[in-house]
Amino acid sequence: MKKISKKTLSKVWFRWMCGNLSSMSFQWLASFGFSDSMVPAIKELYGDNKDEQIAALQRHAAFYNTEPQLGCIINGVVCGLEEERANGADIDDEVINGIKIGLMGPLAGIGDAMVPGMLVPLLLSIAIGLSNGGNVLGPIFYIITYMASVTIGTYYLFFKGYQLGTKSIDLIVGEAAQRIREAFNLLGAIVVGGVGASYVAVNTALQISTGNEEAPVIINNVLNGIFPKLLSLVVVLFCWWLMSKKKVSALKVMGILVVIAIVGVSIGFF
Amino acid sequence: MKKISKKTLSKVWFRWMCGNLSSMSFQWLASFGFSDSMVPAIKELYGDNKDEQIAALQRHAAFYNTEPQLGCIINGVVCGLEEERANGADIDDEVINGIKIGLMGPLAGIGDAMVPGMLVPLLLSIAIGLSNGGNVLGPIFYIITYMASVTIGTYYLFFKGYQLGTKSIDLIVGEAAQRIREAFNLLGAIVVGGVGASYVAVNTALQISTGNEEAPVIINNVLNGIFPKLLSLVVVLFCWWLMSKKKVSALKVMGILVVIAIVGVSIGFF
Amino acid sequence: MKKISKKTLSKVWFRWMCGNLSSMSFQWLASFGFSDSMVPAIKELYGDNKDEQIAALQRHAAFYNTEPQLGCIINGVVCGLEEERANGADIDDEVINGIKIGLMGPLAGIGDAMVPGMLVPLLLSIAIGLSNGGNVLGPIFYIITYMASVTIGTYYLFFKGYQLGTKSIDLIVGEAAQRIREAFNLLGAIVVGGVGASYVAVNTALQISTGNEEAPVIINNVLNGIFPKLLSLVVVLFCWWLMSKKKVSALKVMGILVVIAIVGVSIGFF
Amino acid sequence: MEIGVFQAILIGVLSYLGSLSCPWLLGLTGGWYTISRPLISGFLIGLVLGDVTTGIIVGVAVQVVFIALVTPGGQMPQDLNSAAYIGVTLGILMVKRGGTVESAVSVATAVGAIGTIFHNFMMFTNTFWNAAATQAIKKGNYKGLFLNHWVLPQIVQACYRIIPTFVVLYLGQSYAGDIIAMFPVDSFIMRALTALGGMLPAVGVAILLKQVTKKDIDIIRFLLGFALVAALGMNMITLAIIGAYFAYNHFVYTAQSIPAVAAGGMGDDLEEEL
Amino acid sequence: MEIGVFQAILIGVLSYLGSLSCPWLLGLTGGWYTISRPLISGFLIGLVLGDVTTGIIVGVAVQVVFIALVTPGGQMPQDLNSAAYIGVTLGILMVKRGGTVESAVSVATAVGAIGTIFHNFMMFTNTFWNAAATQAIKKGNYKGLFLNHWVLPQIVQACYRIIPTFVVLYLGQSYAGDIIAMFPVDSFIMRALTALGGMLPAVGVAILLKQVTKKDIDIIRFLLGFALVAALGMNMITLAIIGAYFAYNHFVYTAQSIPAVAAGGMGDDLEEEL
Amino acid sequence: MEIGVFQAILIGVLSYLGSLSCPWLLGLTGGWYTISRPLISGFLIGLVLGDVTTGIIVGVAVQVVFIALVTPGGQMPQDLNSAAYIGVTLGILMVKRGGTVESAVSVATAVGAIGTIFHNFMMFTNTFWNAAATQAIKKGNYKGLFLNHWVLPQIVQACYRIIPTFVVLYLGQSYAGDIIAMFPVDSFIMRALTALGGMLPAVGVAILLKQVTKKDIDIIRFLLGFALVAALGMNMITLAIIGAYFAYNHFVYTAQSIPAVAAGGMGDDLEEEL
Ligand SMILES: OC[C@H]1O[C@H](O)[C@@H](O)[C@@H](O)[C@@H]1O
Ligand SMILES: OC[C@H]1O[C@H](O)[C@@H](O)[C@@H](O)[C@@H]1O
Ligand SMILES: OC[C@H]1O[C@H](O)[C@@H](O)[C@@H](O)[C@@H]1O
Repeated sequence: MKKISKKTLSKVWFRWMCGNLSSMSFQWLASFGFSDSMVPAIKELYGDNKDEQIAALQRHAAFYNTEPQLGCIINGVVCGLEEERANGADIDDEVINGIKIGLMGPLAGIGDAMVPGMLVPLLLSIAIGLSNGGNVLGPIFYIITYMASVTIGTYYLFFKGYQLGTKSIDLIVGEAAQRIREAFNLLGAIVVGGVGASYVAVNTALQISTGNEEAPVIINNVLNGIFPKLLSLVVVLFCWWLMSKKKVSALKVMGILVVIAIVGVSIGFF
Repeated sequence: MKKISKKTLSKVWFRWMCGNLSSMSFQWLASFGFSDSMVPAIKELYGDNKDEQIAALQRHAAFYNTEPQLGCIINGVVCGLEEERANGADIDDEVINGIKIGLMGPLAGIGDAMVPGMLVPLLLSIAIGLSNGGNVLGPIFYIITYMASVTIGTYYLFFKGYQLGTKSIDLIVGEAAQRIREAFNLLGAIVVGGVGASYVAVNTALQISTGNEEAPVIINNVLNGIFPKLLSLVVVLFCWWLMSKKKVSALKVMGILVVIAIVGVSIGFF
Repeated sequence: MKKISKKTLSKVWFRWMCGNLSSMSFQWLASFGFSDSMVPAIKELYGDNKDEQIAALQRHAAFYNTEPQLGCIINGVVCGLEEERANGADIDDEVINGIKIGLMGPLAGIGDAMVPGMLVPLLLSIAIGLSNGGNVLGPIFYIITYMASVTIGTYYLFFKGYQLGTKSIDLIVGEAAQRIREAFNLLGAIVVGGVGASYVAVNTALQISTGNEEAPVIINNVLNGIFPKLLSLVVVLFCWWLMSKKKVSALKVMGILVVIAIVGVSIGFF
Repeated sequence: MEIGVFQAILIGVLSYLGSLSCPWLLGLTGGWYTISRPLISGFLIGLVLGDVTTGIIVGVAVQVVFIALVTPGGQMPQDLNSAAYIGVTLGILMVKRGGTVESAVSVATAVGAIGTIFHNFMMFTNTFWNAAATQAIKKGNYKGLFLNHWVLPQIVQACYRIIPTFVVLYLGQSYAGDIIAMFPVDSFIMRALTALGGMLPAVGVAILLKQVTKKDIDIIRFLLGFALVAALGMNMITLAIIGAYFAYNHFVYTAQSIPAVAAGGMGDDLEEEL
Repeated sequence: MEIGVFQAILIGVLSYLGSLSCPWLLGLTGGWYTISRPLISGFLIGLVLGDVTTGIIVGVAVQVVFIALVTPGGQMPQDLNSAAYIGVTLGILMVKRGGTVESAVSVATAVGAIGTIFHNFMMFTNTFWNAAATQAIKKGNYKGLFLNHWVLPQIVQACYRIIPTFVVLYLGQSYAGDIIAMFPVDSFIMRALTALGGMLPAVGVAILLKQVTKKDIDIIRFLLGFALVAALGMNMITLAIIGAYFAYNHFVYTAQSIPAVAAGGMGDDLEEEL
Repeated sequence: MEIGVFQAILIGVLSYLGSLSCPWLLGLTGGWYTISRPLISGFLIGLVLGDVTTGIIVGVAVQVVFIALVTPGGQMPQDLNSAAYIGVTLGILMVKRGGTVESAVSVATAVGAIGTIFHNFMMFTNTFWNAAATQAIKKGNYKGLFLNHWVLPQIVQACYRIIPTFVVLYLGQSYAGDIIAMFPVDSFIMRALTALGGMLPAVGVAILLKQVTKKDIDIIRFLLGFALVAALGMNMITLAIIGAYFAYNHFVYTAQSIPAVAAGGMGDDLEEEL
């Protein structure tokens, strides 16, 4: 019975965490990050068999991309599978690759929504509050809480994945897992709403002069009277609509915003 | 294959929107509004056959009532059915009448809850805010937003109904539709709660004199300390209880409120 | 057909309400409270048969404990069962005891969560507000509202239980009942959260001196900036963790808090 | 402020155009639900009388009383139309002559109660035209239907609205000052009317509440909305968003055991269809 | 302020009437859950001593510490009764002699901790009467049951409450001033007791929290309530309404695959029954 | 304020360490997601330049613009790294020379837009090393893999980051004053950049929104979060707690007809597993 030692597993985790995107390109993204991170495990499991080593390396050099931090759990799962395989279980390349491909997509989506979408803005919003007047507490708070939670969290997830091994397939693709993903999406949507309301800031300089010179109608106040931060909301929904309905890329959307900024200032809207 | 032209359909929509309650009485309400609105469609479908025309007119002169604006979708559905019928489908008077009767009830309830119950107070509450100090923005805001949303919305609903035709039966009476109705009721109940809290204003003038002449106990403050706007809430729930448990009519409830106002002022409660 | 008279039932209710814990000990708690409360009913049902009386008394002197107020419904149910039994129904000691034991647990849990957990703090929180500056309104409000709601409520529950009799088993142990219990737990958890936020008050006196003598960093403000009442929340969760994960008794937890208070003041934390 | 003949007629015509059954402004959409709202009528009357600001101020105050008015099956607990035109115009007059806005509201409230007579009378007389229309339909007589649905009922309805409005406003305007004098703000009747005005919206709210609740326990939803606004001061749009979120949840979470996917599919269909 | 013999006895009697097992005020309904609440005891003691205002002020402050006290299965983490009578009375004395309300709370907290001895002692002695009651029941001896359930345990309990209260208050009152003098507000012990007082409600809250959560993740509900109050300053009734709305939702949305209508029916039944 | 050679290099090295693909600080965890956040870079640059306070003030302002930046599949709508190092440093310089914080933000925004070139160029050049790595793997050549994954791409990447940063900061610093002079705060370009800065976070927000919504109606959840913060001023943690409560509800209430217990069990498993 072969078993990957805890020390080797820790090495795999660390190697992945550091090198996941080290040689990233649009064509390969985290592919070599993944195969390289498997090196310690591969050497331990197939130490006596160079051919098996090469086969394993190649197996893990297929296209791969996910959110590297949350995605840590896949690396754990794959270590578990490799171990079973090395012990003779009937797990061929197809299966392992299938699992990697099946999991990397959902975890990229959820991961991006959870890490840069929720955890980062949440901690930053607190840190910004603490930074008031240039206080160093803010950055220190962020560095400590972010680093600690992600380091501990990914380490935990990696080992959880390893323990689950093949069981993970049900658990991550099954019905309950889908509900969990949906639940996280729901949470993500709510928090993103809060981020939008907190940090998008669109205001108009428009005024309608009434008879009374002193008291023109300030359109910005009117709009906020209808609903607070209405213009900011409109801009977010506009960007969303462009991207999800008109399939405009994020970069082009930024271009459009540049145009809007320029035109808006020209016509006195901003 | 007979087909009602888009122009004729628009005419039906417009004729219904204008004339729905034009000759309303408790006995007939929107009956003639409905049959009259069908005239252009009837002429187009049965143009060569006076008997069929008369039959169609009579078919649509049965008792009819619903919330005229949201109810627009029924008119669309009926146009769809008439078209199918004119093309020989097996749709007799019973069916058409059954659909009208089956839909008009739910749509009257939901419609009243949505239009005068939600949309109108919502837009008015914003408009009232904008009207501060007699500002014309308020009325203008209301006129534009109400007219635009209802005109566009009913036009859309009418044509949606027309496209659905017989399929509408499942869709409006089926399980999912019931859940949608329930969902709208839920939304209505919450918004109505907000309307009640915003605009019912019952306060008592009662005071309990303590030893200290200067600081009598002001009952109104005590009650609001227990729960804000408690008296207003009590009055709403009292009216609701009268109407839904004691089957008192709205008019009688108003009479009771008149009595309460008079007695209340007499005994120094108000 | 024997029937317990309404007057006798009222007596049972009253006798239970007064004497439930009159002779409480950890070993017996409400046991004698229960059997003693049954005396009027037993006399009425088995008036002619001393042996049956003794059997009934003994039947109800088994270990018993529940939240005495909400638990009133069980007394009603048991009266209903005794009546059926006296009329010859096939209800033996096992059944009656089984029902009592089956119900007393859930109702103790829910009862403690609802009465001292929700109703009392809710009314007290209002009363505390009304007591501002030593105003007698507060205590009077509490006395009246608490006494009235519990007296009426328990009386109602008792008679409801009596009417249900054996039907109660389904109703209190069935699927819908479990959902109701869950719903009450949910409500309880939310309200307890509010109680915690309102009345736990943990603050730290820690300061970090910066270069600027005048403006040290006040840690309490920093923590509240992260999340309002963060320290209070931490203390509650710490107590909860001790009790539910480490199985520490409430008394020992209080001992730990005493130690924390002393150490905290020593090291300048408080 | 004086109301001229022409102005009084104009207000009467506006009143007619805003009545529930009037078809000319896209039916009740532009009529009843738009220009019969006291906020809008205040604005329009202000335009007619040349003081928009006062018009809107009085309109807002009266609007609040009738904010939740609903007329299920044509039943009218208060005649919003006469409150909006006769009532608000009288109110404006009173305010211009030194009365308070509160007293203006009281008068509008009283007028609204009396006005129900006109509505109910119309509902009664229309049965005659209805009978004639039934006959016309039987014979396929389109002209007859047109006459008895679009023309005759409207002529009568126009009289019901324009004449009383004109009479009350043009002839009654001299008494407006007297009303103010007769019922000072802290008179019994004014205080009673003010108290009534505060309670009146409760009727509309209760009618709606009855309509949107099936079981008694559903009023917890009403209480939720009430509490969020009363205790947190939430504005109505925020409340509507929260409500919409909960409504969507309700739709999703009550999906029954009916084969999950199928049900989901149906819901999706409906969502896309409607 | 001086406490007379009669006053001290009266407070002792109130203390007895408010003890957990005392039956005379509709059992724990009027006793433990009403007059043993420090807010109420403060009021009553105030009446006895002739200074209701001070009584209530001290009562409120002590009440807060014990707001969430719960005694599952007769276990008493703090003896509320002695805190409410001995503690609050001492507190009132201290305040009248120049002490702060905070120091009064500290003393009440300390008394509450010590008082658990009386409760536990009663729970112990009652086992004797319980044994006798068991015998009485076996013989169908109603009188014996009555004596050993209603009379004897109560006589003992009365002693446990009245005597210590009298002794501490009547004989101890002369030391109240000394306590204030001995432990100034910023003394170590006072600061520790104050810190303790702020943390104590956490115990009751945690006991309840444990009771209402089945799974760890359920504490998200607790967090919800905490956040709404801590961050939005929501009052308790508003929170209870929101909570009730969510509770109702929970009931509705967890209806299982069990034939929909049947389940609904059952729920409805229950709703109507309970 | 002057930037010395050594300081400029140090900032360049920090910039490299914070770039998305740099492995040395636990990969993107300590790099991209920590020291490339403008709040942190402001702090670090402040340390290097000897004015932490100004560094953090500028960092906070720039951070807000990029609060919701997400880079799905390595696509970078804005190069946060150059904004955080080149942009923030220039911003600090400008503020020290009398510019406003707003103008500093504008410059950082502009730099962020231009910086995407460096990122995309790296993504392009890395394909060469990728090809070599593929060959190495084929032969089981671990050294080759190491070289082409850890060493060579990083050397190139270090150049892409350190050189431009050094050049712009060290050589460009003399122009910082000129930029301020050229574009006064109320100049057209500054106003446009400020408006842009206010709108930019919308892009990140919209990207995320697209990712977390499956059906259009799901944006009601986004609206809920938006409304709670915009209208009630709720802080982010409170919102996250509310959101977590709703998320948990969603998990519980969507449990399907699949035999209730089994489904519950699975969920429980997962909860415990994950
Ligand atoms: O109640 C449905 C419907 O009934 C009548 O047609 C009118 O009162 C409408 O305003 C109302 O919407
Ligand atoms: O826990 C249930 C119940 O146990 C004992 O009977 C007493 O402590 C009661 O106050 C409590 O409600
Ligand atoms: O989108 C998933 C993933 O794609 C790439 O690997 C990088 O851009 C990551 O930052 C991102 O999380």
